[in-house]
Amino acid sequence: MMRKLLVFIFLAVIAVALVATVLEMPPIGDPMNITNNEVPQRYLEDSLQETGALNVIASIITDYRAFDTLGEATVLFVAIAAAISNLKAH
Amino acid sequence: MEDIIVRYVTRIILPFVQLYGLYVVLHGHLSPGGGFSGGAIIGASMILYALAFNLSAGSKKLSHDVSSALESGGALLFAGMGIFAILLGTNFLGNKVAGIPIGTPGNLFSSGAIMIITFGVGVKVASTMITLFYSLIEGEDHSHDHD
Amino acid sequence: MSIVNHFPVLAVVVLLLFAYLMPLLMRWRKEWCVPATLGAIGFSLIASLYMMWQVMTTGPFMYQMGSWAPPWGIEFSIDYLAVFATMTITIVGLIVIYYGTQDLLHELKEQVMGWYYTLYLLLMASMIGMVLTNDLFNMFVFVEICAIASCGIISIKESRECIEAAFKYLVLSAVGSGCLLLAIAMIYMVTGHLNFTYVAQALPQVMDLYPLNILVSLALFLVGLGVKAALFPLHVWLPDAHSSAPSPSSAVLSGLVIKVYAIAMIKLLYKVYPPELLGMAPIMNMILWMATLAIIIGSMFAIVQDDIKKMLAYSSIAQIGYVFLGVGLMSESALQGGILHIFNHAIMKSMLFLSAGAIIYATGTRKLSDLKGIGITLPVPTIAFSLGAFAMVGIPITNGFISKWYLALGSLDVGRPFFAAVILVSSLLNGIYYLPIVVNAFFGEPEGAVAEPRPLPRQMVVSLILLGSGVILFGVFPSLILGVVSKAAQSLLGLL
Amino acid sequence: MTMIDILLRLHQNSYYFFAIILFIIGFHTMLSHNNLIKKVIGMNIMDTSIFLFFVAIGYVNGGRAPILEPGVPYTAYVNPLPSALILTGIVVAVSVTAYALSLIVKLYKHYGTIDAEEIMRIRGGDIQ
Repeated sequence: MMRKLLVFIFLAVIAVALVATVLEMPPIGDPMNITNNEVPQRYLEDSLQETGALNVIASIITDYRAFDTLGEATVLFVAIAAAISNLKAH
Repeated sequence: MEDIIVRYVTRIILPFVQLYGLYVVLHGHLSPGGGFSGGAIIGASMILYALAFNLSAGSKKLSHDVSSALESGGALLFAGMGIFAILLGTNFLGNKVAGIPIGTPGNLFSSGAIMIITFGVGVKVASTMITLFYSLIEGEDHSHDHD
Repeated sequence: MSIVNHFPVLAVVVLLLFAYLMPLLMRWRKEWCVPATLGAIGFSLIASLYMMWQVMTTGPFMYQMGSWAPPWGIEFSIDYLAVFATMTITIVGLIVIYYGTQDLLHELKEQVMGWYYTLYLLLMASMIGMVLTNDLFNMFVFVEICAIASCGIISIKESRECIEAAFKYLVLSAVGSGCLLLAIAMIYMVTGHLNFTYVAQALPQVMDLYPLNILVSLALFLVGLGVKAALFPLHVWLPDAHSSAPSPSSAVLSGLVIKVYAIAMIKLLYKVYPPELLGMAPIMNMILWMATLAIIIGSMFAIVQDDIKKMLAYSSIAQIGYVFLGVGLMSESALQGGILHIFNHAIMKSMLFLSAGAIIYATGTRKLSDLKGIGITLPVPTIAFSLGAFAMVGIPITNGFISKWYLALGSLDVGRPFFAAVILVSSLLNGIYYLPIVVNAFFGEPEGAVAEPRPLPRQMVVSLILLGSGVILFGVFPSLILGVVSKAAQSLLGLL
Repeated sequence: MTMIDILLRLHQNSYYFFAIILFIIGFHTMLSHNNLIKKVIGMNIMDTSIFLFFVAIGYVNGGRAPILEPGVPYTAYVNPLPSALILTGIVVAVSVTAYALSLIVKLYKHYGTIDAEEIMRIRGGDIQ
């Protein structure tokens, strides 16, 4: 019972803090938001000439930010290495 | 599982599922999808086969050696494209700047390294799904897999 | 263009390539696994030494992936802190795995040996990537690789304690990763960038518009990286995980992995967040108090342990407190002390864990009370352990003294002698739990398994001697490493 | 800010708001359940909520999916960067889940239960 109360208080504190943050965030979908700066603009306008891919997301994950995707393939690899070594070891 | 309907339906839809997965991988640079989604579809089709028939039939189609080699191969292809760009004289993972021909946008064979990388990732994801499925389901029973 | 221009990325990618090759090697060329691992880490060591030379002579530089300019692509930033950390990681990592080639033979089953090397290489690659990267999301990816790989080298051992410890570690670090990703989302939302340099430029402009967002993101970073670095109230996973793992894993986890997250935190606090923000909220004071509690409480827990590796694990909690103490004091000498302690503690703690591993290997006992007289029958590991113990206490001519000295100087510089007192008290506490072991080991009557230990293989002895001479070398000639450390501290504080 | 303002603001940013709610639900599942599988499910809910949050950042009113068509003039597209990042995030979450499940398989084999408290009890028993 005590533990439930503690968990509840802890989560309530986090929830209040995060919801207060939501109140302050820029509105969703506004084209004037700061995230719509030169970065996605170049991705959308120039990726066709610069990478030759129609799918802009593909051009981001395998060209502009391909190193992230190498890391992502490595995450899969490390998960499988960890899982197999764990299952075989016992 | 000895269910005739499941087996029959699986046998019919399996080629289409795999073909669709291959389509999604190869058209990663043209349409929604890419290596991850396509690889997941192919991997799911193999898992479906193993579930509908039985596990040993599934591992006969794709042995542990082969799936392990494919897994390393997919990742090596990706990293190899990066090293290849270095050999061509640019920074790691360069594409057009390294002089890899990007072709006509919209064609199947276009966009240079993107297509090869997508293919490598697709192979990697498919074999990872299969390997994870088998190692989880076999648990301790891997006496035939000692190498 | 010659190959040396690409050393920043090759230091990571060569490790990854060999890790990908390892499953193939272990199927068809089993005997190549060990040389391949040593060779790959050796290559990274050469690359990081070359980068260090380059940075010290010509200054920091950037490496752009795929030749895409920063806000669009990912870049590596090779600065003083990064080369310092890369060098620490590769040197200690190479020595630990050289030791491990023998030690693992008796701790692991034969069919998982190859997977251990795979996981180890991936762990090294992710740590180097994490300290070199200059991109928030790329850092997240490396954090994840590091988290899974470090759980993997715990759960690979054949015992149920290991699996339970690894699961606890995995779940807690998954919560930490969630916090990290949420923090990155909030930063991206208000700045529109992921690159450290660009975020640092954009943050002062938007600080008045979205103060809460930025503060919450900082708090989330602190929680996310704090869980992984075992900062005091978030350390609950560490004692089990570090004490049950195989000895080389314990050494690399305690010596390197928790420090790497501290380095990521240093980069965020000093390079990304504007100093005005840190003045606005008592974040630095919070870090200081957490560090103080970590130092005191970690040492207190260590005193009551009877298991040698558990004691070392609790002492790691105290030692990570020193690093964060240096981070929180915000003075040049304290930051130097904190950064230097990363290196010194990496050497000391990996040596302590490896000598504990050697003692366990030779005698089969983990109990401190059984180790009477072991100094006579097993001189090399016991002398190494004693050296490490002296360094932990901070006795002069060992390297531990130097970093504690700088930390104390730093706390006096900013007019907070309380923290110098904390360092003094914790040295006393360290003395309470380390020195009786040393005294016992040399002036006791050996009995049981301790009297007739198994002979140690050459690899173990060589690694212990290397690390032990490092402790003395950097204690007597601290200027060897202080050059890059003071440059790193100055550039972080904007004095360079 | 009055209550109405707050509600309007939450309505405007409803994706963020519900992502936070999901985050709390996931966290609660992790903290309050002893069943290890449920903990992993809670972890997944948490991760998914963050993905929703991140992808919502990239939305632009009236924007289309960023698949270009050669020859067609530039129209409004959504911001492709968050989507591309989250693709990576999803794979990371899947990997962690797979590894966590493999650990649970082994835990069940060794302890005969997947209840966290039961495991703690068994461990406490055999150490002392």
